Parts: sequence; structure tokens; C-alpha cells
Amino acid sequence: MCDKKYTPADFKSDQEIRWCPGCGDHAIIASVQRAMAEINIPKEDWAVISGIGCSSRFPYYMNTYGFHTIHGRAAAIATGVKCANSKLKVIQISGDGDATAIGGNHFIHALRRNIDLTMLLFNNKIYGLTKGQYSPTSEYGKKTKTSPYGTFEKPFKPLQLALGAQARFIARSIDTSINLTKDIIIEANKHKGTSLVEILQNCVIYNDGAHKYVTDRENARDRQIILKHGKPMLFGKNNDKGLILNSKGKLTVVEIGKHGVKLSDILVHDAHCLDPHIHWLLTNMEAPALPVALGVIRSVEDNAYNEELEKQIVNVKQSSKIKCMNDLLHQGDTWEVK
Amino acid sequence: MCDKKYTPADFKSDQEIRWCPGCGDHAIIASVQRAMAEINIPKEDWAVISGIGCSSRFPYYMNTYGFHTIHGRAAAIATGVKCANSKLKVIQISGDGDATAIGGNHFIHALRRNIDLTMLLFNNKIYGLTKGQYSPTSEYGKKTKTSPYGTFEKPFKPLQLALGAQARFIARSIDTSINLTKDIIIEANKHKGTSLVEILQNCVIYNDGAHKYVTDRENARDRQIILKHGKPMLFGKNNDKGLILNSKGKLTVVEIGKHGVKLSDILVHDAHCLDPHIHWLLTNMEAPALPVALGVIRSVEDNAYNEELEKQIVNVKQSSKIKCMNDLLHQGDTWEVK
Amino acid sequence: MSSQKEIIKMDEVVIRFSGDSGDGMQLTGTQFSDTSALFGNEVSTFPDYPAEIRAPQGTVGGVSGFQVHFGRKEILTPGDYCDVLVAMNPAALKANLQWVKPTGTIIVNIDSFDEKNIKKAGYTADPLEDNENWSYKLVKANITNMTKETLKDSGLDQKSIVRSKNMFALGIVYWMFDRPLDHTIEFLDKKFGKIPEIAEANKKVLKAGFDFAHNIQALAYHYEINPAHIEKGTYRNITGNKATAWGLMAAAEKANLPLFCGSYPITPATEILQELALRRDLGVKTMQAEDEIAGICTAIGASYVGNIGVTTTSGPGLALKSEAINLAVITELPLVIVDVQRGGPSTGLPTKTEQSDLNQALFGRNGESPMPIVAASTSGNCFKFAYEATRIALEHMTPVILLTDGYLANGAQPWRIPSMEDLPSITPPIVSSDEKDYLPYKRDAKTLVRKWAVPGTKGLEHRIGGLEKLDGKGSISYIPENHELMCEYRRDKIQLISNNIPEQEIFGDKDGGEILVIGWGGTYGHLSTAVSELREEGKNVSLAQFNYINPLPKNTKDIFSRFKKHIVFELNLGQFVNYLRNEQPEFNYLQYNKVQGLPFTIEEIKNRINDLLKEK
Amino acid sequence: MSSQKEIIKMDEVVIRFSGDSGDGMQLTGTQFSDTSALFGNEVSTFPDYPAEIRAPQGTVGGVSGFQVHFGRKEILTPGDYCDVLVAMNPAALKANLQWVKPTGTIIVNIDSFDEKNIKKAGYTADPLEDNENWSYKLVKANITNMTKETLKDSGLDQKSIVRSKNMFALGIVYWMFDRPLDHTIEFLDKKFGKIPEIAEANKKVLKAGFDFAHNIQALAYHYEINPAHIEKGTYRNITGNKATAWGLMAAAEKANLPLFCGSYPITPATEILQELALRRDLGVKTMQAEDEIAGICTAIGASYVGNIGVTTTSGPGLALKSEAINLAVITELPLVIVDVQRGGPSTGLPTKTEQSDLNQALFGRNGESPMPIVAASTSGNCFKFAYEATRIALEHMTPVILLTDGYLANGAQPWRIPSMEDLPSITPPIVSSDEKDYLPYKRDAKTLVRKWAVPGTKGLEHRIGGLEKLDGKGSISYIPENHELMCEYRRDKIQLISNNIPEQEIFGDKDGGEILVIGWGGTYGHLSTAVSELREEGKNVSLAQFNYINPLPKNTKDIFSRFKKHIVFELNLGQFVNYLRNEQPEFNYLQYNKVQGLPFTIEEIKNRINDLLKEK
Ligand SMILES: Cc1ncc(C[n+]2csc(CCOP(=O)(O)OP(=O)(O)O)c2C)c(N)n1
Ligand SMILES: Cc1ncc(C[n+]2csc(CCOP(=O)(O)OP(=O)(O)O)c2C)c(N)n1
Ligand code: SF4
Ligand code: SF4
Ligand SMILES: [Mg+2]
Ligand SMILES: [Mg+2]
Repeated sequence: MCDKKYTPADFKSDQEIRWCPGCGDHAIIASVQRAMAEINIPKEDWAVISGIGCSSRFPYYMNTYGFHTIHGRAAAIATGVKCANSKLKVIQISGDGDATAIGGNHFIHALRRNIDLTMLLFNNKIYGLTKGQYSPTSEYGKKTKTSPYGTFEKPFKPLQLALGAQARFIARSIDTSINLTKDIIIEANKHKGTSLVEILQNCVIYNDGAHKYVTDRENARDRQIILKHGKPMLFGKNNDKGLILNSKGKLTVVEIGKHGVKLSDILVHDAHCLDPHIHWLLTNMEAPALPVALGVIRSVEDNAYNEELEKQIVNVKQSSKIKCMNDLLHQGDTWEVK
Repeated sequence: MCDKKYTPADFKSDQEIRWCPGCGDHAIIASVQRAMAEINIPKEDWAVISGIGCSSRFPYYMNTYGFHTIHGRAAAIATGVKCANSKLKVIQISGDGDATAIGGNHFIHALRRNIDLTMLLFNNKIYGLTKGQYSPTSEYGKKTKTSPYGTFEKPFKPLQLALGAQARFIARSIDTSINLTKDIIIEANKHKGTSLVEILQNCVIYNDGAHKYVTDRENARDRQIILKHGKPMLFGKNNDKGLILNSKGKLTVVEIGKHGVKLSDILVHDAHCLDPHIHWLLTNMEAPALPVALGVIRSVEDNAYNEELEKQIVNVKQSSKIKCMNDLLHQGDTWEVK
Repeated sequence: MSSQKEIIKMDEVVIRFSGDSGDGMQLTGTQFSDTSALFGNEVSTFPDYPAEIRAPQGTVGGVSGFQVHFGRKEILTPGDYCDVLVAMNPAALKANLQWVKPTGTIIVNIDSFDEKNIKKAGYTADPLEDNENWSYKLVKANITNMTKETLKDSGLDQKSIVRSKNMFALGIVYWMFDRPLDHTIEFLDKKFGKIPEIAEANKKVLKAGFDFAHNIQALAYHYEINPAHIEKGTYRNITGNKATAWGLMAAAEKANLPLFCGSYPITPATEILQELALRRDLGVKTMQAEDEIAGICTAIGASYVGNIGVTTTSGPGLALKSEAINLAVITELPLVIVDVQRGGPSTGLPTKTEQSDLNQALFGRNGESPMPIVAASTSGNCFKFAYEATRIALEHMTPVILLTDGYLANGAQPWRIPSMEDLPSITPPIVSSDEKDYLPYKRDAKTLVRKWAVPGTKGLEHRIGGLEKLDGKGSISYIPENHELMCEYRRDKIQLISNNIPEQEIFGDKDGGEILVIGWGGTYGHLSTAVSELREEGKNVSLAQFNYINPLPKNTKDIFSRFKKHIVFELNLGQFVNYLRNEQPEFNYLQYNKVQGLPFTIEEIKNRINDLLKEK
Repeated sequence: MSSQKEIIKMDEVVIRFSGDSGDGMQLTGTQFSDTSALFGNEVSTFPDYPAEIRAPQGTVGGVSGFQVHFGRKEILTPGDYCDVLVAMNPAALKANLQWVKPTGTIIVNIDSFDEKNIKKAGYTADPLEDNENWSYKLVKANITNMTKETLKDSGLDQKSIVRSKNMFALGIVYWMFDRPLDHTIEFLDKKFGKIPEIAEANKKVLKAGFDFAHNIQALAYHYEINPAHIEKGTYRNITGNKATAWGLMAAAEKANLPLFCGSYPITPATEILQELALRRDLGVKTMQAEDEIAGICTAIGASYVGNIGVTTTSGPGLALKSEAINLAVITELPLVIVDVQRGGPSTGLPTKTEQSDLNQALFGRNGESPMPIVAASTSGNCFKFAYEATRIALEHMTPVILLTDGYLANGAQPWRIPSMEDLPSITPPIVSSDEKDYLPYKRDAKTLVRKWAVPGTKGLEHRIGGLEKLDGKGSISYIPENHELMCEYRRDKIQLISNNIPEQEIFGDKDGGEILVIGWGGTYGHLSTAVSELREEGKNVSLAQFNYINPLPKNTKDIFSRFKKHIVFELNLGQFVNYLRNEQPEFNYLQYNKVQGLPFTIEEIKNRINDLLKEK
């Protein structure tokens, strides 16, 4: 916290925004700027690190410290930033290509190590900046410039890949749900360790409507479920649909009031549960049988790598006799020549 | 199949084996050679592709076509091999470092794409060839040459990472369980798509006994469960322990005959189940509460990338007017200068 | 459609169409260029668009341009300065005014010169007022309003109507240069076949523009540019990237091997992958890999099993591939790596052209790692040199780097279609099961090339890998002398390729003279135009433009020794010139360098050479 | 412990201990070398072990050796040929016989010369029979049996007993050179402190060996090698890798900045990471990254926030890092990249030494990408040049490559410990919140260095990245002239570092002469020994050994111009010589190259120079 009370406008840089009109990125940057204003730490303590892609232009538009790096390496560079100076609050920005194609390895390792980063994954299921090739999150059969006859690759589900990599915090939002994104970022920022936030983002130019089934306003409440820790998993226009675990251990939609289903039958969301089992099921939900999970799906306390690194330094320093280079230089076997 | 009846010795090359005496790799190569003899396709149709590491010396010792490539890239090169010539049977060999550290990205993408490879992951939880640094599968707190005060990284579980990457076939074995490994390789070879086999391998020099808790002969039958599709999940010295799904959807050990548990209560292993839910739980089992799962955990039919690529070529060829370069060169807008 | 206005004959003309990214200038330019080519002119084009997908409307950053240079003589560059500028808005004028010849004609869409757009373009006042000093001919046309007027009864919505205004501009220019409208009319019918209203509207506007030009006072004459004397044959337009893709496929067909391309998209190389991906009908396998490393590794895997493996990329991607390239070097597998150079270092200027990856191509790998390098010099001959790169890779069992650049890659030119029969044969040293005493690293005595036993070949099972290998047998060897021998073999093998490539040609005085201009790759058009203009002025200047970089053609030294002065022009800070200083140290090279993300201008080349001539 | 036998005085001696990988030869050698250093000799050592973790016992491939060269004069190399060879088995004899001087002494463990072992070594008959032509002095010792005899009452198991036989051999050699046993006795007490039986047994065997030598006939004399005249100070033994790690830490301490090292293990560089990982007590942060790319990227991240970022690797790893290095080049962040060179290309000869990454270091990146390069030339001065690399990186805001090699990295030498106070100061251009009108790419007029505003500094928020940046402000710029300006700034900035490094020194005739031998990096010991021997013979030969590679010291041309002939020696096919041909093209360089994964021998250097002298 700091003395000054920031507003979102304080986080806008002097650079003209170059995203296409209508691009989902505009809404996301607004969410981030609002979240930063609410979090209200000194502006100079934010470091925004991105890779390469449309989405990765992000740091230029932020009036914070920012680093537009190279394609796929944002997670690795952000890891260095946080480990080297854990006082900084680090936001890492990547597109779906940046994070899960060329950057896939750094993505899974940052999550495994639990570096204290807020990782925003702008998933438009396409390569925007290079003008429309499929990405590892594009749906099977997708026709794009590099797949003129359709792909034959099953896509990653980024949150499931993250769980496979032992993620402690995963969440999902939608570009246009500015408040939800903002709230998630505030939670992600509080969480120590890697907080992955997948944001379903629309690319109006090369993949317009990729998330339409989910985001479509008219049916949104039937197709989305916004999870809140400690709250029953309810959704639907009238908030009368809910999720239960059936006898085979699978999630199923029920309606309250029908077939004797009561509110108390509905699963209560436990984001803090160590065992990722239910979280895994939640990331596996797909339309139309099940709603798409939004909000914080998993948020489990665990030591962050950068913290432990610093703790180890403190501990070793305490017990070691070597306090400076001169000590080290003279440690062990030496001899005098006179 | 072929006319000749091969024996394991047919697959031994003239190169002297250079692994340390007692290294688990010796047993693994024996399993592979036995499996190849049983599979009995023409020897020249095997391509064994490895990365770099002790384990990756493997191809040199095999009297088949072999390629010892570069560190971490075995999966990518094997992908090219299979896609370019799908008649070949491709075995890909990697250590835990090769597959999940530097090679992590190719590992997850090969699995996602479902390239028809048999991927053997020699997991000794250490970097052998470079003389003993921790790997992404080393346990938390491990002291090694690069972590003299202990690591603070949660390890990957390779099979779980694979499920996160949408794997269709995962299995696990132990170096010294030569027959089990052999049987799994035979199944993996039949499966079209990427078949990942994690082999718990002992490095006598730098990580001796890393898997001892599981492999220890005396308690083996209580600590290991060997899964077979269609068979109840039984284990234990007397084969009287079994797994059930409890009310919270978690796997629990029960004893037949106690508390009224009958054989029919025990979960029956369904490796072919599309939904990876139970497979995920099986990969998550850890000692001492639960036995470690061995055998084929998941084996789900799906089209292999290389097959679909060839199918697409056949389809497009049928419908296209362009049959050769001359056709292409003259296709579309052209004009004559006379 | 004749006209009573005066007709002026010209040898060559440069037109630049420019407007907002959304104004359809690329299409307009392409139509004009295609029509001129069909008419029989020589043509060269240069598209120039913003790095952003959708740069802000109305600003200079958002201007998209397309330059067409055409004429009745040899046209090798899109031209430095333009005779005609079409500016659809103030930003387009602002961005391009500096490139208009003093006597040039500027056609502006006056309807867009309102206060808002003038400001957005960064002007403080209307640039069309108070410009008495202008020597340009200014044509103010109400392009937007006349388009609206033309289509007022079309029933189309306003947006669609306004979008077709580029056809009005095209119509004006067609009239100016007396071009037929039929090619564009056909094109519109095809393109909008499914929405005939739109096709009709566009055609109507095109004709309206043509008629407008015919009628107004401002255009007092039009121009006649007669067809060129062009080599006989069938022609088509082709971009460098498409030509590269086709050259690779042609070589694969000729060698009778499957083609496999593993790549990761990157500007300005992506179209090669896209073009290859279209060609499933020719059996081409492409894989959009997870990254550049996987791209080259899948290609190496494919080469290992008897395909011709290809990977395509640009500078940063080549850096990532360097470790894997070395695997192909030491295992001596054929492989083609295409690097479409762009502005560096790092991400640099990704949409701009440069020749600054030569050092990386020559030297960017650990250890002693010799490799052939070939460079294309026109958009069209990207075909030829992609073919050559593949031929060398296959016949000499080695990875080869083909260098092109953003200028060649995106540029298009009319290209005479070769006949497959005329292309040189390609014979890779593949062996079959009959091969006696096969040893994977036994070498041909003359070429030092090893033989290629492909997995699946009965009886020739063997292992290869990245560790140093024993001479002949190929098993791992730590023997010191063997390592040195193998390093020398690998070096000499590449040098011996000079026996299998043509001699270097000279444009100008074959027997020597005063100044030899030396260039390589994509600067050919500008250098040869400048040299030919100077020669027409009677200057003693010749040109050697290199396509074979490593090894250099055998006669290089001989050629160089015939000239008094040697000056190397390149779009970097001096990479080829330094290479020549090593390879042919006998000469004292001068150099002229430019690193602006842009091609040379003819003017600067001529100025530099004229200065040098004066120094005499 | 005196002896009545004859004493021979010598200036220098080379001993090679060799045996099976499991025979403890590395320990034996280290003990001898330490004892000699403590005694006051100059020492140089060379460990040489198989690539395999456990190579097959008894075979030549499984032989492990350790060579010690010590004397009363300056000792700069481990020596070409040895005076004494200890061979613990037939394979050790077979592998090393070619390296014994004709007058040398060979001590064999005769107990291991049984039929089985003789065969395994690849001999057809016992090499110790039928060797009348041998000029060597052969000492057959029953080392195994005497060890067993010595310990028969120790209560130890047979395996442990046999394992201590290396101490018997060491005892023999200690007697031969009249060395005290106390250092080794102390060492054994410390090492086996927790198992005193083992410590006692080893000490007993050591003394038994010593006494054996004293008693037997075969050793008719022993040697006296007096202490050298060594610079005063406190000394310790240090390997090149350890010295590198310590030099980095010393620089960080001096600059008062945290040190962060992100690396991926790779032979022969891994020990640097391991050494740094030990130093949590000095606040060093290390991260074993998931791959080389992550290694350098975490280091760049650390540099971005005000640490000194370091990454350590060998050839193939440097290739992988090249894309990211360029990010540091264009963002002008300080960064140290250590490349411990090994045999290439590709995986090549990973455990062997070579100097073949120079090209890659100089040129292996896309675009115009200039970078300082520094090379260490002894195991000990890896400290100094790691320090210098860091100083240059920080004071000039640039990534720097430090080149060492496998020979320096694994070799150990006695090293005078510097005092931290005497090391040059390091002042990075970090700015604080007070900084007025901060612009991230505003440059110092003299050095062209930009200032460093570290995240967390209030009021100086700004953005950097890999796209070309506007002069001063650093925002993205596509302006053509700006790009050229920035490319030139980056080049000139690196050239200006020559104002901040020392002049090149000459060993020999400072005022010039006949032949200048030119070397760089790790060949120093061999070149200077050869040159000094030739000079002692009265030959007109001098040496310039380069540590600052890019930029070259300012006086390079001046120095070169004082000599008639220039010959460049290097362990590759000619990379530095080609670089000199570009940088100092005025001279006609001769070259001598070796690519065998091994250092030069003094002999071959002298032969080449003598030939050159004859050519006169
Ligand atoms: C090393 C490297 N490879 C490839 C590229 C080209 N490239 C830039 S962005 C991009 C992918 C963009 O997709 P994504 O990450 O999903 O971001 P988006 O543009 O969709 O926001 C690619 C392939 C590059 N800049 N660098
Ligand atoms: C590009 C590159 N980086 C690093 C290395 C060094 N290296 C070789 S093998 C290896 C790891 C070995 O561990 P693992 O993959 O688990 O195989 P193992 O030896 O344990 O069988 C490393 C780091 C290398 N050869 N190449
Ligand atoms: S191309 Fe797509 S992702 Fe990129 S800025 Fe435009 S709309 Fe956004
Ligand atoms: S070091 Fe370990 S993994 Fe490597 S060969 Fe020896 S025992 Fe096997
Ligand atoms: Mg995207
Ligand atoms: Mg391992």
C-alpha cells in the first residue's frame, strides 16, 4: 500500500494503443489498470513482462516498468525478475502462442517451481501478430493460413496443462468481463506463487467469435459458471442450476427443485483444496453438457520458489563463516610464499 | 511380421556397452530387445531415436537404425521421422532431464499431437551423464551438486504432465521388471499414437536407491499395483488389497474380506476410458498411503497425427487438379509473351 | 475509349498508391501491376505496410502503400521516386511526398482532407493550400463523393459503397496510362462471384474513375508506355516467398524425394510455410511446429529417413536453430534452411528488409562448422536458388542455408515459368540393400560425400549421432587425429562444392576495367540498374552480384583481379566485405553500407560510384 | 627420512599417474601436486579422464590419468612428455607409453599384469617382456600385494584394502622426489575423519610405499627439485572453473550488486554453476534452469532489475542462447555469458578442449550485433577475466562473452590470492529517483553508454524491449535513419571500450623483431613456454597472447608493425587469424592450427617456429 491513491488512468502510458479496434486486449488492459489502482502499491514496484505477439505489446501501454522481451520467453525472464528482486510485483503477459507453443517449457516450469508471478494468458486461439495461423489452443480441424485443409491436432487446455505441471493457482476469465478479470487479478496478486489466469480473448481480425459460444451475452449465464471459494457451484439465468459429483465421480448438472435436488446437494467450491482432483474436473468441463468454469478454480497455499531461495540464503549466511570474498579467497588450503 | 524369427540377440550391436555396472539401463535394453524379438517386424523397420544423456546412448547398442541426436530434442526429431515415413516403428529414448527439462516442450507437444511413437522415459530422477545434478523429477529438498543446500522445487510427475498434455497412452514400469517392461512396450507398439512409458530407473552412481521404496523386493507387492485392463485393481502379497473410489471421489485402499469388502467392490481397470479422470487419480497415487501404479494406465484409441496427415494428402490429391509441378507452375493467372 | 487529349511516350513510370491500411491499396496496386504485366511491360513492385495488424486510422503510422514500376525496358527495382502518387488521405500525402519526383503528378482524394484527418496526419494546416512552390501537378479528385454518387442507386450500405473508392482511383490511373480494364473486371467478377451486387458496384466505380479522368481539365495528357522486349515464354506474377516454396518443391520432384517442411511462423518468412501447406496435392508434408527448434528438428528427422527436410525462418529463428543445424552438419544429412532476412538485432524491425544475417549464417554455430550458403537476388530467382540450395544439400549431403530477405520475399515480379524438364538433374547418393560393404562415413574420393542409407533399407542398419565419429565406420571416436581429420573432411567437402556450381558472371566488362561493384543477394535490382545507368553515361563500371556465397565460385579471384577498384555494397555494416577480406585477401575492398530497413536507392549507389570515379 | 642413494638435481619434472577410473589416480595426482606447491615449486596439472561415467574396467577407454609438472622455474603447462609414468595396469601403460621421455622412469604395478588384464588392454603379449629396446628405466613393484601385506592385520575387508593401493604408489613417488608426507597425512585424517580405520590404513600404505622405494635396488637415485622463486603472497590451488566463479563473485561484491546466475548443466562448464550454488553465504542466487534458453533469460530478467546476471555454458548451449543474447544487446543490459569451449561441432567431443567457439561468440547472432569478448589464458586468471568481463558489462551496459576452455576449466594451478582492495573499482551507471530528465537511451557523450534505471526506482518508470528503439527515449521506432544511427551507436559503443582496457603486452622483444607468435586464450602456457625456450636458445621470437578479443587493445596494430612475420597459433581451423585479417588487414598472417581436442605440445610449436626461422 502507499500514500497516494491511484486511479486506473495513472497506469496509462503516453504511447498510442495500436491494437485493432474491437480487439479483446483493450478490455483486458482496462481490467489490469483497475486492479492496479485498487491494489494501490507504489507504481514503480510493478514490472510488466511480456513475450512477443499482439497481446505482448501490453507493457508499452502501461505506465509502469515494462519489458517487451522475445517470443516465448516471458515466463523465464519474469522468473529472473522475481527471483532477483522479490519486492517487485510481476505481471507476465503472453498470448496462447507465446505461452503454450514456443514458450511451453517455461510455462510448465514456472508453474512447477511456483515463482510468485501473475501470469495472464491471452487466449485468442490464434497467432494474431503473424496474421492468422493456428495455435496449440485452436480447435481440432481449424482452417487457417498454415492449415488450409484443417488441422489434425487436439488442442491444449491451458489450465489442464497447468495442473499437469503442478499449478497451485489457476483461474479463468473473459476479456469483456472487466470486473471479473479485475477481481481475479487482485486475488492472483495476493496469492504467493504462480497465478495463472487464462483470459478468453477475442481477435476480431483473425478469429472473430472463437469464444462466442461461451461469451454470447444471451446465453452467458447458462454457459458460464463463476466459481467462488466457499460458495455452492450455481449458475444459470435463474441461478438454479448446479453441479454435483455423480456416482462415477464425474461432474453433472442438476436443477434445484427438480428430482428433489436441494441447494445443499450442490457442490461447494473449495479452491484451497490441496488435492487438485475437483479442480481438474472443473477445467475439463466443456459445452454444451457442462458450463465453462470462470473465476478462481484453484488457489492453494505453498511456498514460492523465490521466497525459499531467500530463506535459504538467510539460513546459510547464519551458519557460514564466510562473510565476504576475502573470507572465501582464504578459506581452506592455502600457503604462504615469503 | 516377417519371415525371419528374431531373437533378442539379433538386436545387439557390435558396440561395447558403456553404462556403469549395475545401472538400470542394462535391464531396460534387455526388455526392449526382447520386445522387438516378440514383435518380429523386419529389423530395418525400427528407428531408435534418442536425445543426450546416459540413457540416450541407447541407440548405439541396438542393431537397428538409430540416431543419437541432441539434448532435449529426441521427441521433435522422432516426430519428423514418423511423419516423414510412417512405415517405420519409432522408439524414442529420453532421460528425465532430456524429456522434462530441456525437452519439456517437445514432450508435451508430441503427446498432444499424438504422433505414433513409443516414448521411453528413463526416470532416474537425476542428471547422470553430467555427473549428478537434480532434475525436474528429483524430490523436493534433494541435495545435489547444483543444490548443495537442497532444492525447493516440487517435482513433475511425468505421467501427470502427460495427461495435462492430453496423452492417450501412459504406462509405468521398473527397470528390473524386465517382463513387465517388455509387455508394456509390446502394447505401446500396437497403440497408434504417442505411447509414453515411464521407467523407474536406478542410477547406481548418482542417485542410488531413488526408487527403492517402491522397488524394494520384500515389499514390492504391497507398494506396487500392476494394472491390467478389464481386471480388478488388486495388489498386495496375497493379492487381497484393492482400490475403490470413495464418496469424495478419491482412490482408497481396502482389504477384501475386511469390513465386508468383496472382490466385486474393487474398481475394474478401464485403460480405454476416454475420460482420463480415473487415470489421473492413478498417476497421483503416492506411497505410503497408496501403491504406485504400474502397467498400462491409459490407452485410448485416437487418430495419430501422422495418419491424419497422410489421409489429408490422399484426400486433397483426389480433389485437386494439380498433379505435378508443371501443373502448379501454370495454374492461375499466366500470360504468354511471343 | 480513346481520348482527344495529348499522348506522351515514356520508357518507364513509377506509381505509388497510398492510403489508410483499410483503403485497399495493396489490391489496387496489384491490379495495376498485373494489368501492366499482361499488357507486356516489365514490372517491379514494392508493398509497404505498417507493422501493426490494424494501425490507427488516418495516421502516418497507418499508411499502406504499394509502388509499381513498369516500362518498356528492363525494370529491376520498384524505383526510388515516383512519377505519380495517389494519396487517399492527408497521412498518405505526408508519408510519401518526399518520394515524389519534382515533375510528378499527385492525385489526392480531396474529400478526405478535412480538419480532423489533416490533424491526424500531423499537419498543422491543409497541405494543399499555400503550396505555390510545389512543382508537382496536383489533381484534386472528389473520390469519395463521386463514388457515393455513382452508387447511390445500388442499394448497398454506405460502408460497402465507400469501400469501393479504391476502384475509382484505379480507374483514373488506368486512363492516365491507357490501360484496358478487362483484367480487373474479370478479377472482380471472380472475387465477388458470390455477391454479384458488390462485383457490379466495383466495376461501375472503376469505369466512373476512368471516365472522370477522361473528362476533367486537370489531366491534360495521358501516357503511352509500350510493351517491353521480353523473353518469349509463359509468365506469371510471383512473390519471393512463393517462388522459394515452389523452388523447393520443384527440386523435390526432380530428385524424386518427398518434401517435408517443419517450421514456426515468423515474419517475413511465414508465407513459405503457408504456400507449402497448400500443396498436399503434390504430397508435400508441412508441420507447424511448437517452436523453431522443433521446426528444424522435425526436418532433420525427415531427412534422416530419406525426405528432403526443409525449415523456413527469419533471423531470430535462425539463431534458435543454430544448435540443431550443427547436428545436420556433423551427421552430414541433407537439409535446407531458408532464412528470410529482416532488420535486426533481436526483434529489431521485423517487417523491414536487411542483409545482416550473413555472419550468423556463416559463423553462428559452435565448433568448426562449415556450411554452404546460397542467396537469391530477385523475387523470381528465389525459385532458382531454392532449387539450387536443395540440389546442393542432396548431392553433397549437407545442410544448406538459403538467404533471401524481406524485400525479395514480399516483392512480386513477372516471372517466366521454367519447364521442369529444363531444370538440372538432382542425384542424391542414396544406396539400396544391394550396396556392398556399406559404411556410413565412407566418402567419395572426389567430392568427399558420404552415402545415404535410409532407415527401412534392409541390411544397412547403422547408428549416427552428434558425437565425433570414426572415419568410415561412423561409430563414436575420441581419437585426436580422427577428430582433426573429420573437421578437415567436413571443411574440404564444402569447398569442393565449387566444382558443382557455375562460375561467377560479370555484368559489364568481362575483361576488366576501372571499378567493380560487388553485391550479393537481394540488392541486385538496384545495383544493376545503377550500374547500367552509369554505363549508359559512359562510365567504366561493372557489377559482380553473388548468389553462391559459400563456397564462392572458383573464378572469383580471377574476376576480381581484372579490376582496379572493388567496392562492396550491402544492407548491413559490412559482413560480406569482411568475408571477402578473408576469402580473397589480395584485394583492397571499399565498402558502402546502409542499415535502414530499406533497399538502396539507385541515386545513392550512383552518387557513391561517381564519387569513386572522381577520386581517380 | 634421508637416503643414502644418489641425489640428482633437476629444474623441472613431469609425472603422470595413470590407472583404471576406479584406481584413485585423480586423488593421487592432486596430492602430489598440492604437496609440491606447498613445498614451493611452481606446478601445473592436467587431469584426463574418460567421457563415460564408468568406462569398462581394464580397457584403454577406461584409463584415468593425472599429469603433474613441477619445478624451480616458471611452469606454465602440464608438460608434453613425462619423466615418470606410474601405470597401475596394462591399459594405463598402453595408453601412456607414447608420452614417456626416452630416459623416463616407468613404475608399474606388476600384480595387475596378468593375462586377463593384458588382453583387455589390447596387448597380445606381456609388454613388460621382450622389451630390450626400451630406453626407459622400468620399476616393477608388487603394489597390490604389498598393500595387502601391509594391511593384512587391519581388519578391513579386501575391497577396502585394495582400494588404498594408490597410496602405495604415491609413497614411492614422494620418496623419489624427496617430498614430505605430512600434507597427505593431514588430508587423510580430514577426509576419513569419521572412519579412522580407513585413515590409518591409507597412511600406513603411504609410508610403506615410501619405505619400499627407499629400500629397493631398482630406484638407484632420487631427485631434488628446489623451490622456485615465486612472487610473495598467499597461494592456493584453483581450477579454471572455480576461478571463474570466484571472479564473478568478486566483481559483484566490488560493484556492490547482487549476483544472479541462471544456467543449465553442461560439460565442461557445470562446475561454475556448482561453485556459485555453494555461495548462498555470499548472497549468490543461482538457478538451475529448465534449459539454456531459460538460463540466460532468467539472467536477463535479473539484470533488468539491477543484478549482475550471469549465465554459464559450453558451445551447444551458447548456440541456444544466441537469440536471447541479442535481446541483451539491443536493450543494452549488462550480462556475462561464460562459454567454456569444448570440441565441436554439435555434441562433438564434450570432454575435450578446443578454441572453436570464437566465430560463434563474435558473429553468431542475427542482425548487426556487436559484443565485447574476453578470454582467459590460465586456470588462475579465469578469476581476473571473469572479473574483467563483469566490469566491462556493468560499466558499458552490454552483454559480454567470456571464453575459457576445457583445458583451463578442469586444470588446476597454484594461484596467488589477490586482495579485494587491489582489484579495480567497478561503477555501473545506475541512476536514482533524483535523476533529472531521465531518458533510458540517452548516452554518455564519451562512452555512448546509457544509464540504468532499475525497476523499483520511483519516477523513472519506462519500457524497454527487443524492437528497434528511438534514440534517447527508447520507445519503438521504425524510422529508417534512427535504425542506422542505433546500429552505429551500438557498434561504436563496443569499440570505445578499448579506452577502458589495458594495452596489449609483448613477451619478448617489446621493440620488435623477427617473428611474433600470436595466440589468444588458453594456449598461453604452451606458447609462452615454447617461446621462452626458443629465446633461451637465442632465437628472435616474441609472443603476443590476447585476452581482450573484442575490441582489441588499442596498440595492437602498433605492436604488430614492429615484427617481420606474424604467425597465429590456435586450437581450431583459423578463427582468430581470420578475425585479425579483418581487424588488422595490414599484415600477412601465417597460421598453425590443431583440432584434436588436445592442447598444443611445446614440441610442435617449437618445430613450427624453427621451420619459419629457417625460411628466412
Ligand atoms: C523467435 C520468434 N519466432 C517467431 C516469431 C513470430 N511471432 C511473433 S508473435 C507470434 C505468435 C503470436 O501469437 P500469440 O502468442 O497467440 O499472440 P497474439 O498475437 O495472438 O496475441 C509469432 C509466431 C518471433 N517474433 N520470434
Ligand atoms: C544443449 C545441451 N545442454 C546440456 C547438455 C549437457 N547434458 C548432457 S545429458 C544432460 C542431462 C542428463 O540427464 P538425463 O536426461 O536425465 O539423462 P541420464 O544421463 O540421467 O540418463 C545434460 C544436462 C548437452 N549435452 N547439450
Ligand atoms: S490481430 Fe487480433 S489479437 Fe491482434 S490486435 Fe488485432 S484483433 Fe487483437
Ligand atoms: S551414471 Fe547412473 S545413469 Fe549413468 S550409466 Fe552410470 S548408473 Fe547409469
Ligand atoms: Mg494468440
Ligand atoms: Mg536422468
